[in-house]
Amino acid sequence: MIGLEHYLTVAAMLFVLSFVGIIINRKNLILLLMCIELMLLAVNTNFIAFSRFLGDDTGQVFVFFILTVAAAEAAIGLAILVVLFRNRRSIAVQELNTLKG
Amino acid sequence: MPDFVTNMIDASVAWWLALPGVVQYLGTTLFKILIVTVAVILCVAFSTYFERKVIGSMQARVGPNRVGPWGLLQPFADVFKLLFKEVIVPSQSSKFIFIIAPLLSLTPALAAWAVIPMNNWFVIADINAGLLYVLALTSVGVYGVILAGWATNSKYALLGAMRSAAQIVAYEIAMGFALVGVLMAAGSLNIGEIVTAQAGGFSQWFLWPLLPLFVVYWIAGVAETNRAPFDVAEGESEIVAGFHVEYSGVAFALFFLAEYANMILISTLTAVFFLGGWASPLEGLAIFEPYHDLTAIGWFFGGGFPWLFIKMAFFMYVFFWLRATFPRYRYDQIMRLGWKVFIPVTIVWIAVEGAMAWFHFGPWSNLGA
Amino acid sequence: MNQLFSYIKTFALWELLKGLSVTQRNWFRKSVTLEYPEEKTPQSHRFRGLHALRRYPNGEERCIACKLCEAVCPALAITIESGVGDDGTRRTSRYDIDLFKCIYCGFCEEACPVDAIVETRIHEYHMEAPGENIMTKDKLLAIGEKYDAMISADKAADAKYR
Amino acid sequence: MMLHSILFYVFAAIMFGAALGVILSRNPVHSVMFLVFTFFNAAILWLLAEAEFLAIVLVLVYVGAVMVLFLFVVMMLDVNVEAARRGLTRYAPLGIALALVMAIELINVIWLRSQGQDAITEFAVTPEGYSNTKALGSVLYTEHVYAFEIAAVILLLAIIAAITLTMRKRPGLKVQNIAKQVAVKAKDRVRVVKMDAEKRQ
Amino acid sequence: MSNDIVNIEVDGKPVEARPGQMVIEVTDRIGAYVPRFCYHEKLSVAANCRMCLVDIEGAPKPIPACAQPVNEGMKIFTKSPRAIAAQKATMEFLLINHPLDCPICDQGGECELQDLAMGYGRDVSRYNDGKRVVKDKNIGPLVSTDMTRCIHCTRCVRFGEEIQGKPQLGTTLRGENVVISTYVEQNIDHELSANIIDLCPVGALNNKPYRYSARAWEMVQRATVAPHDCVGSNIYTHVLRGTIKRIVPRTNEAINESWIADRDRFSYEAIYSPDRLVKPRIKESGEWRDLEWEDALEFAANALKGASEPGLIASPSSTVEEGHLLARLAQHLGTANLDHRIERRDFSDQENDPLFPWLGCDIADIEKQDAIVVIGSNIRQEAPILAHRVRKAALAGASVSFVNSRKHEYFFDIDNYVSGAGLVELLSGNQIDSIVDALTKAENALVVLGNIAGRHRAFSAVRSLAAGIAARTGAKFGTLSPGANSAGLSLAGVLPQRGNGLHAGAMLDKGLDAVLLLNVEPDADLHAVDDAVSKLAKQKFVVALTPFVSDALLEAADLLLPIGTFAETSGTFVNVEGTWQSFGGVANPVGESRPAWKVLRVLGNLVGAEGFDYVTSEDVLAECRGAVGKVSPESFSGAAGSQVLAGADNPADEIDTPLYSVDGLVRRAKALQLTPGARRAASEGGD
Repeated sequence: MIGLEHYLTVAAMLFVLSFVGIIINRKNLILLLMCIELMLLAVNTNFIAFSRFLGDDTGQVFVFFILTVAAAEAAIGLAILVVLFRNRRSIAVQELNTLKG
Repeated sequence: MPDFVTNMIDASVAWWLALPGVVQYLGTTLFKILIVTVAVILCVAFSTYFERKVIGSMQARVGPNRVGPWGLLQPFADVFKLLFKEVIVPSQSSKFIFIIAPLLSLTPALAAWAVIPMNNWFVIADINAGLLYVLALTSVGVYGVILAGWATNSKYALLGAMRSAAQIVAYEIAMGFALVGVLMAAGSLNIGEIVTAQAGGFSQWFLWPLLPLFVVYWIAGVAETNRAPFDVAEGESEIVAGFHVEYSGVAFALFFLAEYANMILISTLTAVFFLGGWASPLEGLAIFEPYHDLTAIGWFFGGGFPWLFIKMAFFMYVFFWLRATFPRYRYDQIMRLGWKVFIPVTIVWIAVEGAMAWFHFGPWSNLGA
Repeated sequence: MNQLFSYIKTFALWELLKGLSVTQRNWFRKSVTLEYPEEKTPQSHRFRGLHALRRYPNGEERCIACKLCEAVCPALAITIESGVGDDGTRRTSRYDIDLFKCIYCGFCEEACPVDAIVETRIHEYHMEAPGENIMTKDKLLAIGEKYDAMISADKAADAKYR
Repeated sequence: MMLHSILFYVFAAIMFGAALGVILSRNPVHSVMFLVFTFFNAAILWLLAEAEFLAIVLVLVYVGAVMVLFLFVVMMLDVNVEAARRGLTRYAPLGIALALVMAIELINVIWLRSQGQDAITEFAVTPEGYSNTKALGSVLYTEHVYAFEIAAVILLLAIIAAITLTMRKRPGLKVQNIAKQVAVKAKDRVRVVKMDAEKRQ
Repeated sequence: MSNDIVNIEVDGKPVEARPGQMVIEVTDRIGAYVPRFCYHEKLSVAANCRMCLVDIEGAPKPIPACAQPVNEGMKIFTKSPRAIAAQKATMEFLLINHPLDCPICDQGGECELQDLAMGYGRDVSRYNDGKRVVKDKNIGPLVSTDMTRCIHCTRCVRFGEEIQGKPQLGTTLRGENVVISTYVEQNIDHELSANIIDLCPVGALNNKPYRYSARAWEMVQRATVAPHDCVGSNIYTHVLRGTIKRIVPRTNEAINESWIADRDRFSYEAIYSPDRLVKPRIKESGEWRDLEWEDALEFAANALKGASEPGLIASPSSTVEEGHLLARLAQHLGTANLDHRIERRDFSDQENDPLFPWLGCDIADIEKQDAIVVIGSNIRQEAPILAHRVRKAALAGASVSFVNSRKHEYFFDIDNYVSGAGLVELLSGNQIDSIVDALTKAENALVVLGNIAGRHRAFSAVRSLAAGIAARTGAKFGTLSPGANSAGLSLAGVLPQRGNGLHAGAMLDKGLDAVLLLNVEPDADLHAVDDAVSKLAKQKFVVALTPFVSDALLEAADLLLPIGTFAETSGTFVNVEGTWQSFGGVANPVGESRPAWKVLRVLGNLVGAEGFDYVTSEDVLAECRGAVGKVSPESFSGAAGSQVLAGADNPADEIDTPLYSVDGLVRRAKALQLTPGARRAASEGGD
């Protein structure tokens, strides 16, 4: 029988996986962005699970907002990426050190 | 009818009824899917023939007339030719993606049919968010094109894919907004309900109150399917054939199938959203009321699948008509049209709709009543 | 006022509808298609099709390997190798026309001082294997022999204009 | 409900595999494709949880728009894949260690804490004729209407920000206005002036 | 007003001219073109074509510009209506009897008559009578005749009289019946005879081997240098689709003027002879088999690497680049056994050799000498162009004498021809006293030692004696050298004595682990060694880089590597006056042959020599020139050591290589071998 824990576990695994992704791909900005999307997905899954199992639609409203904000984030993130690439011909994270004090 | 035949029929019906409910459900659904898919593919086959005939006529030519009577078997000849041709996979390409890209392009085009009601009872899946589902699937269709272009590893293909993707994404928005208008008028995301909301003859169709949205939706639909005059994705004068330059044989046939399935889908959706779907234009007239239940021609007065087919066929004709008439748009003009004309037009009309709803005008005349 | 009028026209898609009406009108026009293999357009005796090399009535090759056709060919489709023939005269040892390069301009025919290379009216031919696009001297002479009557008649018909 | 469980496990497993593909594949395009696949499977899981509106919106927004954007950027920026992937194995041990710590903590929270409590295995009861979309709409436009407005503003902001960031001003660019060109009439351009011929001096 | 300037006016422009100049020379100088057929700047004036008629003020009729000396105040109109009308009329007359066979005429496209007919001819002939037909003559294997086309300009006749000195063609009969012929049927027989092909303005005299094989416009003209003698005549090769179709002279007043020797013109035939080696071959247990280049080069490199002191023998016609690479290779292999002097038989005085064999003066200066003595040379065969220069000197009044054991024919007045005994005997006797007198009297005098002397068994004695005479009389002293590039190879260091190595003969006598032959045919070229073939066959491993395969090579060598001839390689020749002349490859290599410098380069890589990474032959040349530095030519000035071994000064033992046997190319040129000269040599049994 599928219960709340199952959903939570799947979401947790997804979250951990995206976390690992951030660590091992810490040089590639695009992959970082994608891993963040993955994390948000995990969180969203949790929200939906809680919403459905507890019978409160507000959880899904949260998912709705998270989707909105994530789309905005992705758009701006990619825009920054494109500008960055245009100026530096590279998107390697370790080369973005000009703001270092 | 001989006895053993009737017996056999009775026996099979009994056997069928004895099966568990889930199996019955799956069986009927699979059967429905089969019917729709085969019908769509047949439609595709004959639309290619139809297209060549239509454009031929408009150019004072005859079009295909060699295979079969009046060239009617031409589509089958083409299919067999494509089936027997070798599928060439470029050596520097990304092989797996190259091969699945046509499938990715065809699947959404066919899957979208699941929620489209053919008449008042035939629909594969009657889901509540049907409109959203259709939108989601059409937006997924872009992957086939973009991946085909990328996997080919050719600059022409990539350019074609890029153009196509940007174009589809841009027109997706206008299309979505146009559908927002439809759903405002119908008050439901269920496509069946959208059709029934237009019941009562052709004066009740959404075509009239939503005329600008209809135009926008239709043109956006043409652009979505990468058809002339919006076919810059395969503009043979600049980029050879765009995303499918390197495709041949069956793989190419799948793209072809996807493009035409999408055209038919868009035509059907336009009919469903703005022309009352399977409803008859004569539906609202009281004098025809008694004939609604006639066996053979009742559909003509009361509505039924033939009306949907006729409307779809008309829009397919318009597809070909446009192709025969207009020269190809320049890419920046396409983008300009999508972003700077269609989106504002739809937004303005949604506001107008809001006003109409406020004043209980048109489709909203019996709102709150 | 004009401005407003043109705005209305734009939003009514007037120009587009006009275009559509043009194509729709053409729908009803009679088709001008010729059903090719059964029906054919009339052909001029100056038609420039497949090449042929001619012989004199006594069977002697006309071509004297002057290479003027090779020199005049704008597509560099003709390749000639020449040498001293068996009878001590100037003859080709190789006369190749690459039909894939040839643009059928007829300059070779014009340049030929002895009317050896001609373009016949044959335009229905095909190749089945790689390399068949090269018309060798033997093939060209064979065509010349086979269609000698036609070529002579065409030349005679055109003679008074030369 | 057996079917439900099987579907859940199958799609959860596929999703997990796809997510692994996202972080491990060598080619960013493949990564994006795996992410798309992950989203698809997530949408199916959401459908299984009867959140059909959000499931479809996920496909519509994420798969149909955001991921196309990603794909676009990855394809257009000719990223040096090999260079970007270097060090993948170098940080793998650290990543796995941290992941293990995190996984233990999360499992601790999810399973151990729920030990002894009643496991929630049934969806909350929904009334007859319940429409997920309708329900969501009614909550969204009443309770959360201000948040909804703010979300709209954020989106607008994002659009403007993205455009301003990537817009390149190209001086001297000549643009034609098609509508104007089409609309022009001969008499707008040429004025025919009638003049009497001058007498010869 | 000085005597040596006259002021005239051409087409209204004032021009200064020297008195005695012909009008056409002045108009040519200022670029006012006057059409002509019979006039040629190297030949005397005949004025028989009448094409160059120009209008001169005061003259009653148009006057031929080629035969009218300029006068003070003369007003010439080259384009006046009267001149043009006269020229057109002449052209019409010339065309009356000229056949309309341009399409099959080899001159078509480069024909002076054709060109001028475009400018001055009528498009329709008014002549309705029968045309004159003249029977063709067979005048030998080199020149084909179509005498009907002849317009009787007599350039060929004048060439025979004035340049060859041996009139062979002449005019017979008169008026319309004039015919150019050899009087009695005979072959033209002179080493420069084929130049009449270039002189003939129409297609009457043409190149016979080239006959009908190409057209002038389709060939690509590529410049190169002739490889058969030490003159380095400048030539153009005409190449069609990578194959040489013919060779024509390239004017260089300092070297060959506008003539070339027949063997320079026709030796290209050998490039396409069936004797060409088209694939590397190796002898394994007496059997020859073909193999791939990579394997062949491996074999060669291993043999050279394994040898203790390998010997390297190059032909004197190898290029400077090949010589330089050979020298570098020898340096790496640790051997000094390398040589190019394959014709020399006496090395006793080799330490005193000059830096490179030098003529003693520039080629163009020969004709300015007042006295010339040619010792031990059949100069017409050894260097036809130099013989022509000597003849010009003689015609200009110089005293030309010869010292040679045998008598050879020359077509000018010879002051003194001393012959009949061995060279040492002749030079040390008192027969040469009058020659010495002439040399002493002369202001500019030249003593030239030829190749017969160079192959003499007592070469050092001959050289000392000759140099002694030159020193006594204050004359310049020079030598001819075999091959095209003896000078260049000496400069590049392909000599054993600069590193205590062995010369070619000594090498083979000693017996070596490995021998590399560069373009040397042991039977015909290797005069330095008696029984060269059998001696080579006894060597452990012989690699031959050769364009041709011959029985002798098959017997002598163990590995044959096909190399390109002069036409298929780029390179540089240094001629006998010390001029460096570079040229590029002009024709596609035959078969799998490769330029020798590339073969040597790869061999260098395979044996592990350093710095062998040249990309072009120019790289090699640059390195070589850098190594050679600036050299000034010097003559031999050794002490007179006239001791001669018994029997060395034997006239019968002298080697006089016939005209058409000097190298592998010439020996295989079909047309040249059919000439009277070659057949005479063969019947005499000469070498």
